[in-house]
Order: sequence, then C-alpha cells, then structure tokens
Amino acid sequence: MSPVLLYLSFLLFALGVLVVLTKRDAIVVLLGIELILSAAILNAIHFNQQFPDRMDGQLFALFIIVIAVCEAVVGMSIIIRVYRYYHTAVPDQINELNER
Amino acid sequence: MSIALYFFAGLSAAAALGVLLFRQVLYAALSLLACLLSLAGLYIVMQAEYVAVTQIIIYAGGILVIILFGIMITSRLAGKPMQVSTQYPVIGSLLALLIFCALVLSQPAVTSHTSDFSTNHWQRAGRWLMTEYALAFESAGVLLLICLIGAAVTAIYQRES
Amino acid sequence: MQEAYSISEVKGGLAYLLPELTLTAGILLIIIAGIIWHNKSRLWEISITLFVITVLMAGVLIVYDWPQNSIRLFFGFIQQTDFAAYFKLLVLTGCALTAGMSRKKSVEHPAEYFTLVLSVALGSTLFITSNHAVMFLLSLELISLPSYMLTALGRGKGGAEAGLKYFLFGSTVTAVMIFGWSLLYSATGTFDFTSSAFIDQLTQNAEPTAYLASALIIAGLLFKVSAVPFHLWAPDTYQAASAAIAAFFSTVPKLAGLAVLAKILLAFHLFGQSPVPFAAIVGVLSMASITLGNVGALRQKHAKRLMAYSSIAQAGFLLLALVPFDQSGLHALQFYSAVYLVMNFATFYVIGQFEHHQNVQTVEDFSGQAGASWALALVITTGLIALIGLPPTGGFMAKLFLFSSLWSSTSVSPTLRLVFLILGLLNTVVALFYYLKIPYYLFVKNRQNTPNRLPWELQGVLSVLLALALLVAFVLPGLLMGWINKTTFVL
Amino acid sequence: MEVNGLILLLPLAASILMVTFPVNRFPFGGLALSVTLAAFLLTWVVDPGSLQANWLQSGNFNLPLLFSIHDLRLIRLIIGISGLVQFYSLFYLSSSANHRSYFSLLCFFTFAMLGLATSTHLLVTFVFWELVGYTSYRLIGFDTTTSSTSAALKALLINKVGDVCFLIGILMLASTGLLSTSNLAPGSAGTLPLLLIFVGVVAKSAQAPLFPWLTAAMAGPTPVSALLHSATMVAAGVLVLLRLVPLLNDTVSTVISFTGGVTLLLGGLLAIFSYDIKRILAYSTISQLGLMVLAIGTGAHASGYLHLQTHAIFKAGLFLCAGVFIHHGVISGHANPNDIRHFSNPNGWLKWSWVILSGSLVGLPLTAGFLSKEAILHDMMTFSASLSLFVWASIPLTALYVGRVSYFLVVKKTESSPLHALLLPALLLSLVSVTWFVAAITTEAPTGWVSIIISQTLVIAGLFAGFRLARISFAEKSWHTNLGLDGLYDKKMPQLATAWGRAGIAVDRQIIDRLVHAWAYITVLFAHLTSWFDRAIVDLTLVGGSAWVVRFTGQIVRVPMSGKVQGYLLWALFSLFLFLVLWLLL
Repeated sequence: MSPVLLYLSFLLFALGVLVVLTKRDAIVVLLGIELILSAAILNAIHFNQQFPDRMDGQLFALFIIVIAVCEAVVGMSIIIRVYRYYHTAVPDQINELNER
Repeated sequence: MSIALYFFAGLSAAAALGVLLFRQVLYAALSLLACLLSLAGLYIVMQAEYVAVTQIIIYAGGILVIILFGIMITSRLAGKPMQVSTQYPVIGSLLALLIFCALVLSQPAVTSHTSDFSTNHWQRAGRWLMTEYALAFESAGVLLLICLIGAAVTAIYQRES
Repeated sequence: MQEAYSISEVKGGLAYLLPELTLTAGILLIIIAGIIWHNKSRLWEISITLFVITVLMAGVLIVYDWPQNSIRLFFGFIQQTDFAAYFKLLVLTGCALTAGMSRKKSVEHPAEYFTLVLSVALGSTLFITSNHAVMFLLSLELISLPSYMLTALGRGKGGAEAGLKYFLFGSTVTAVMIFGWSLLYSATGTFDFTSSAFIDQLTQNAEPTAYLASALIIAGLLFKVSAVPFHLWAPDTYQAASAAIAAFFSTVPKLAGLAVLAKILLAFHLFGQSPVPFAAIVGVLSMASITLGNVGALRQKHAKRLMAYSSIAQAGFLLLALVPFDQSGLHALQFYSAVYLVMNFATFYVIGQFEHHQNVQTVEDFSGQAGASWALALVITTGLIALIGLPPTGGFMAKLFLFSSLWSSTSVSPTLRLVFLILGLLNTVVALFYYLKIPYYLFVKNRQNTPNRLPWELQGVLSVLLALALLVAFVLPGLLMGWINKTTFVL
Repeated sequence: MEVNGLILLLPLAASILMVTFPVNRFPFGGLALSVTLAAFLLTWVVDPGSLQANWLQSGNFNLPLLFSIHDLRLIRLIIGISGLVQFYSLFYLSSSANHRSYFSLLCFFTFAMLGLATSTHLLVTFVFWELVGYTSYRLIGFDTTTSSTSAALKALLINKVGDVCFLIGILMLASTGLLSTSNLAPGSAGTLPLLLIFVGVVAKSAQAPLFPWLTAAMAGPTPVSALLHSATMVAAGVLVLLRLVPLLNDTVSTVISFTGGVTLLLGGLLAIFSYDIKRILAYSTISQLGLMVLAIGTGAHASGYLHLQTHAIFKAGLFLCAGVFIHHGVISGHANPNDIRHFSNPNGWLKWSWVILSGSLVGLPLTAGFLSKEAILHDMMTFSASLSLFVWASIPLTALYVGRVSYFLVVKKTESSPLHALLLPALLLSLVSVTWFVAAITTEAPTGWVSIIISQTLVIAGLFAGFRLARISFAEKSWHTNLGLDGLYDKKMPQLATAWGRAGIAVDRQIIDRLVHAWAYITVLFAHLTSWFDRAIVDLTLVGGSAWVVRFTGQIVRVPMSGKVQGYLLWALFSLFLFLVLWLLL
C-alpha cells in the first residue's frame, strides 16, 4: 500500500478547505465541502484495507455519502432561498446581520 | 493494478485542483464531477465496489444534478453566467498548506494488508446493513425524509412580511 | 445461526427505543397532517397538538423506562444509560417549551416547522445515546440540517441570510469532523468509541494522528455547543431567528452536544492515561468562551444578539463542569444544564412576548416597559439574575456546585484550578453589566412611559412557572440534586 | 427555638407581602413599622441559642443552615435602628415616591442583615452578604437620578470585586472544612484564603483603597444612608472579620491592622475638608470602620465589637440629625441643602441631639462612645503600643472635624419651631447613647486613667481647634488648586496656630506653633495626596481603565464579527490549527 492514497486524501482535504475559505460564491463553497467529505470517504475505504475481516470503513463511507447528499440538498435549497431575496450567492454581499 | 491506482489518483487530484482554479462556477461543478468519478474508479481498485457504485449513482449523479440545477436557476435569476472571485488568497492558501503539512507530518502508519473483499462482497455489505447497521440505516431513512420535506419548503418563495 | 442472533438483537433493541419511535411516529403524523389540511390556522392547531402529545409521550416513556443500568443496544451503536436518559428528558422539556413559545403569526408553514423541530428532538435523543461514529454523525445531521432550515425559514431576508451563514459554517465544521473520524478509524480500527478495543488501541499506539483526529472531532462538538472558537455563527443566527427558535437553539442542541462531549472526552481521556492534557485544554476553551462571550455581550444593543453572546458564555460555564473529569463534575454539569434550560427559557419567554406585542428589538426598546407587565418584568429579572449566578436563584446553586466540584477535583494542577476559579468568578462580575442592562431599562429608564399592558396568555403563565422553578432550585436544590446523585456515568 | 426563626422570617414575610400586595395605595410604611416593632419585641422572648436546618445534603456536598442568636444586643440594635429609620422615612419620603418598593426593600434589608449577623456557616453568611449587597444597590439607586444610579453602579462594582475574592476565600476554606464557626482552630487555615476574605471585608466595610463607593453612595436618600452606609451594612464586613478572629495568623493580622490604621487616618483627614454634611459623615464612617478593623487586627476584638455597636447608634443618629437639617434646607429652598454653611437650625432639641451624638463620636464621657473608644485605646495599649499610635493620632483628628462641623450646626442661633416627628429617632438614639453609658459605666468601665486623661485632653483640644478651623473658609475644593493651597499657607495657617494656642494648652507656645504648622502642612499634603489618589488611581485607573479595556477587547472581538461567514470560518479554522500545533507540541 503506497502512501499515495493518504496524500491524495490530505490534498483533497486541504483543497476543500482552501475552496471553502477563498471562493466568493456559496455554491462553490458547497463544492469545497464535498471535496472535504470525499477526502473522508477515501480515507475510510483506504483504512478499511487494514482490517479485512470487518467492513466498517466501507459502510461508514456509504453513510457519509448519504450525509453529503442531504447536506447538498439542504444547502441548495437555502442558497435558492437566499437568491430570491438577494439575487446573489456571494456570502459577503449577503451581510445585513453583523456587529454594526 | 498499481497503474490504475496512480492514474485515478492523479486524475482526481487534477480535477480537485480544477474546482479550485476554474473561475466559472459551472466548470468548477463539472470538475468536481470528474473528481468524484475518478474517486469511484479508485474505490473499485480498492475492492469497494458497493461504495463505488453508490458514489457514481447517488453522489456524482444525484448531487451534481442538484448543484447544476441550482446553478441554472440562480444564473437564470442573475441573467449571466456565473463567475466566481476569490478572497483571502494569501492567508487562505497559507492555512491550507499548513494544515496539509500538519496532516502529512502526523501521518498514520498504514500497515499493509493484502485484503480480499472479493468473495461475496455485495452479499456481505447487504447483510451488514440489515444487521449491525440496521439502526443507522433506518436513521438515514428518516434523515433523508426530513431533508426532502425541509428542502422543499425552504426553497419556496415567501413574501417579505 | 449468527444471523438469527443478529436479527433478534435488532428486534430486542427496538423495545428500548420506544421514545425515539414515538418521536418518529409523531414526525410522520405531522407530515401526513400537513398533506391533508391546507387551512393554515387549522393545520397550526393540529400540528402543535400532535407535537406536544408526541413530546410528552416520549418524555413519559423515558421516565417510565428509566434505565436502571447501562444497556448496549444494536451491536453497541447506542447505549441507554440514566445519564443519557436525564439529558434526553431535558432536551424534550426544551422542545415542549419551544412549542409553548411558538407563535402562529411568525410561522409560515406549521406542519414543516413542527416536523423540523421534532426531528431535532429525535436527533438529539439518538445523539445523546450514540456510541458509534456512524450513529453519531447521522444523529448529528438530524440535529443540524433541520436547524439550518429552521433558521432559513425565519422571517424574510434576515432568516435566509442567517440560514446560509449557519449552513456554510456548520457543514464545513461537520465535514472537518467527519474527516477527523476517518483519521481516527485508521488509528483504532473501530468506530465504536466506547468499546474497549477503541480505548486499548488509543492507549497502546499513541500516534499524533489520533490526537489530531480527536481535535477535529471535538471541534465539531464545540460548534454544536457554540463554544469558542466555533461560536461565531450564534449571534447572527439568534438575531434573525424568532425568539422561540433562538431559545430552542440555545438549549436543545447545546445540551445534547454537551452530553456527547462529556462522553467523548472521557473516552479520549483514556481514564487519565492520555498524554494530552484534556482537562487543561477544556479549561482553557471554557475560559475563552466565558470571556469572549461576556466581552462580546457588553457592547450588544440587540436583545437576542445579547442573549446569543450570553449563551456562548454559558457554554463556557457548562464546559467548565467537564474539567474535573469525575462524577461530581458531571453531577454539577447535570444540575447546571437543567437550571440553564429553565433560566434561558424564562428569559426568552419574556423577550418573545415583548417582541411580539410591543415590537421590542433592542435593549433600549425595553425602557419603561415594566409597566406593560410587572410580572413579566420580574420574571426576566429573575432569569437574568440566575444567568449571572446570584442568589436567590438556582443559577447561584448551579455555579456553586460547579465551582466546588472544580475546586475539589484533582484533574488539573492547583494553580490552574485557582486561575480558572478566579477568571470564572471575575467574569461573573463582567456579566453583571450586560445582564442587568435589560432590567435597568425596564425599571429605571423612562418611567413616565405608560406602555400598553400585555395581555395574559399561556406564555406568561409558563414563564412565571419557570421563574418560580428557579427560586425553588435555590431554596430546595436537594430535590434535583438528590435525583442527579442517583445517576452514574458509565462509558 | 421557633421564636428565633420567627424573628428572621417576619421581615422577610413582610417584604414579600408588600411586593405581592394587590393594592397600590396602602400604608406600606405602617405595615413595615409594625412588623419591625413586633420583631423588636420578640427579642425579649427568645432564649439565645442556635437554630439548625439542613438546606442541602447530597453526596459529599453539605450545606447546613446554621443560625445562632448569641448576642441579643446586636439583634436589637439592627432591628431597632431599622425601625427608627422606617419611622423616619415615613415623614422624610415624599408622597410621590414608590413607597411599596422602598419599604419592602427596607424590610428585606432587615432580614438580610439579621441573617448575616446570626448565620454561623460562612457559605450561608455569603448568601446573606450578597442579599445585603443587592438591597443596598437597589436602595442607593432608589432616586433614579443620574448621580444616584451611577453611585449604585459604583457601589455594586467595587463590592463585587470584594465578593469574588470573598467567595474564592470561602471555597478555599471549604477544602479545609473550616466554614462552620463551631470548628475553628487557630492557625489552621493558610494565609491566602484569609487575605481573600479580607478583601471582601475591605470592599464592604469601605476600607482603603476600596472606599470611594461609600461617599458616592450618599446620593441615596438620607435615611438609607443612616441605615445602610453608616450603622449596619458596612458593619457586615467587620462582623465577618470578627468571625475569623480565631483563624488569624501574624501576617494577616498585620495586613488587617495597617489597612485599618491607614483608613482610620485617611477618613479623618478627608472629613476635614468638606462642606457637604453627608460626605463628612461618610468619611467619618470610613474612619471609624478603620478603627474597628485596626482594633480587631491588633487583637482588641472585644472592644472593637463594642465600638461596632456604639458606632451604629451614634452614627445612625448623626445621619438622622443631618437629615433633619437637609430636610429643612430643602423646604426653605436652598440651592445646596447639604452644605453645612447654609444650615439653619429648626429646633433646639436637634442641637442637643447633635451634641450628644457627636460627643459620642469623639468619645466624650457620658456617652456610649466614650466606653468603646477608651476600651479600644486601653486594649491597644496593652496589645501593641506602636499600633496604638494610629489611634492616638486619630483622636484629635476626629475631634477636629467634629468641632468644625459642630460649629456650624450648634453655635448658630436657634429658631424655635414645634417638635417635629423627624426629630424623634435622633433624640431617642442620643438618649440610648447616654443610657448605655449610665448603665454600663459600672460594669464595663474602662481602666487606665492616664490614657483617659490624655485622650480627653486631646479631644477637647481638637474640638476647640475645630471651632477655630470652622471660621477659616476655604473655597470648596480650594485645596485641590494651587491658589487655594497658597491662601491656606499664607493667611490661614497663623490664624490656625493662634487658635490652637488660645485653646489653652499649657505647653510652650513656640513649639505648638511649629507643631501646628507642621501638622497642618502634613494634613494638607496628605489630603491632597489622597484626593489625587481618589481621582487618579481609583477613578481614572479603575473606572476609566476598565472602560478602556472593555472598549479595546470589544474591538478585538469585533474583527471576526464582520458578518462574513468565510471570515468566521477562517478565524475558526485558524484557531483550530493553532490548537493542533499546540496539541502536537505538547
């Protein structure tokens, strides 16, 4: 087993964080979150190879996919709702609630 | 086997970079699709066909459809193709880099097992889902139902009161 | 043979899941009601009735089936303990009180609204008992996703905005936490975080990965309890949400998260064998929460925003109860949680009523409003005094138990303990400033003002009862503490 | 035993009854007064003893409610003075004020103070301590003017600092099981917990440097000042200190003595330079509390306790007298009714009350103050002659300001008017003061004729000097400015010297002259310093500094609160990363 898969999952995680932090569009932030989740799924399947008699990691991955789907659905519905009010999905421009 | 692994790994890394680098939201989403599909290839290599199929059908298929649908609706409202700009480029990359380094430095010792899931893989997964993971399976059902109901009502336009 | 055994384990476990099943049935019934009735007013009445009946029934079932000893169910996915049952009861109380606070006017879709609240209740009860990462994450999502939608469904623009912020913040932190779980899996080979295999593995191979992963997981839970540094979503969300939902968010998910945090921290602590000084870390986080919450609250003008910062500070106090890592600390946590639930709802009930009838938004808007209802003004004063932690309220007793358990614990060095104690108490002084702002405006400012009198309604009666409960908790703390002392914490 | 509990519960019941009373117009004052009277009479029925109930007992946590009525005289004093103040308030308070909350607060205060005085478990004491503090906060801010509200806030804040230290001290003592007074053993507690508790005492009993709240608190109604800020509430700290006496070790005793001594002189000095009667009395209270603390610190706790009681009587009386003057001034429409220069005397009886009560303050014979002061002096001389210098210095100082004030109040012409009801409490208190002396002179007579003679000489000298000083009019606060200071040096000082000389002290005139020069110089310098301290350190550093800290930290917190959700995330993940790094390094 090469460490390639490990580095790949770390890379996906770091890229996901980067996308979440730097992209000024809620939809792209959502894509970033999916990247982080993909990293977790990859990890789970990868690590499952250490424990061949059980398949916890693979089933964990399966349920993470379910969670990712739910988050995407809820996220899109909220983004659409925001769009109706603000006509934008740039989180910075949706900024009526703050400390001032 | 090894070649397929490197191929899919490289492909998914490149596609993930694409999510970061594309300025058009649509391209970024399609790039994520490519990433997810190549990851599914990786899962097949790792003998997790069950997850790979789910990944292709639900994740890549379902989610991306929803997101693309969202992009269409919102760009129709905005009236032009969506471009995305960036913020905190320096501090964000620095933080991501540091996190990556921290992860690599604390790298877990993955012991090598030549595992063999091939025998009755599908059967095994199904049985696990129905016994040990029965409660989780049912909870996931409830979660999906709630999301469906909630998302439907959230996306409905509401008058400003 | 083995499969037959497995199936019977699933069937046997269902008998212990009656409260959760009741909640699920309630969710389905309300959804069906929403499909059948379209008249909003009618639907409101039916949904709230179904909701209250479901929650009460689930509560009765919990009390009726009070676990005498801890039972592991569904192959260790969940574990029924009396500690968990106590928190489940608190969570359901919070849900029932939220229903009492909700108003028809501010809810556009009653059936969906109550479905979502009920699913948070279901998620919380499952979350508190969960022992397995998959169950943990699914029930956490069952709390989080409806919370995002409830926020987004709040009034108009602000609601949508707060919902988006809450969602983006929350799901990122959750994703990070999921990544943490996957890392932890590599170190332990199991997702059952209370199993002996998990603890043995962590004790034997103490790898940096495991520490990193535990940090990521704790981060996700800190977000749920809105503790520093994952508190930033709270002010915006509370401000935009209705008073009922703000009160709901500040109690139900927080207490559920806290119960799980207690469990998970004890697992990571490895019975004191972990090289990571968890007690000190939790102590520092708690101090940071208390201080930042208080300092942030000092300059708030909006009443609900102020309460958001207050809830951040209170999260710090609740975390402080985890520092001792012993039974007395957990008992203090249980007592504080119950009192926190009551005092927070007492305060929010009054804020909600003033908001609804007098359109009170900012703290200044409260000026001279005491005349509108002296009883409610006294209730909110009692609630705020309890939040400060002064006698004669249960808040004082809660802080007393907390600090005395902290003082007599041995988990951290005496110097650090003293520092926590002094900082915690000094923060109580800071808290005086902003908590007393509302009574100050109510009673002192603009006394010539003769506002319209508030009508007496169910909300008023409930809030008076809550305030009385706070006084009783001071005079007779033994009532609750005696009960709490019977619970034992088992991993 | 049941009667003991009844005394405590009667005022509480009255207070709750008044708050929940359904009718708005009701003689609340009458109700309060009759309840207090009933409780007062009950004190003759009780038999001293302890009262115990278990409040909470769970696991290793035990909170017994321990009360013990061991000294009926103190109980009677608290109830009696409360009653008199309530009676006085009936006439003093304008009819438009909120009688309901005022009298219910007064009753509640009586309850809390009684609880404080009788509780024998420190944690229970703390609860009542907090209740007393809260009630005083409400009462100071009763007028709801800007000044009284800010005064209430100041009082609350400074007291909170003390309360926190007190609570920490209690919790530290709790680990050694020393909370109940029944099992106190000398030296068994460390130094730190006692010092922390003493900080609480310093705040509540207005010792240096935490005294400024007391003068600010004079913004409250005068009867409230009489009750809380002179006679009873500020004595709470001294009461707690008395309870710790068996635990004190040398270090703590020294700290206590010096704090008390410094406060004693500081209060006296500040009192000399004010024209505001309530301010003068407040400084005088601070000084007398310092005397009690000093006495307890040196070991003369019996006489310190005696002085606590006699002081309660005469200081309450003095405040009530001052209230009559102020009331008269308000009625006749003075712009500045608190200013002693504008006082006119409405009644001859008032003059005599004032004379007796202020005589008690300086410790003249025939008054109760004589007994306690001479007792302290005598005890101090036996325990620590060096520390008794503080007391010796304070005697002429006290006499000086008392003489100065009395000049304005007593020497003026008497206007005759019928005896006003407002006067009765003060008259009664002066009567008590004298009766006390007469009753106790045979049993509690101080010994040591030499010290009595010297102190009385000093008192008389001080009084006469005070009379002379009163003729010197320094512009209000002139001693802040250079100009006023210069005037004081150039013109007033020789006058002061001749006044002192003419008072008839048979010592070399030249020496006295120089002494007075030096004395006055030091006095002025010291007063200047303390006023600077009050302004620069307390006001600027404590009040202004805390405001600055609040503003500054608020801004730091605001940085991530821009409303940008990704900014929030950046902040959160960054701090998580910091944590990770620390985590991995550890």
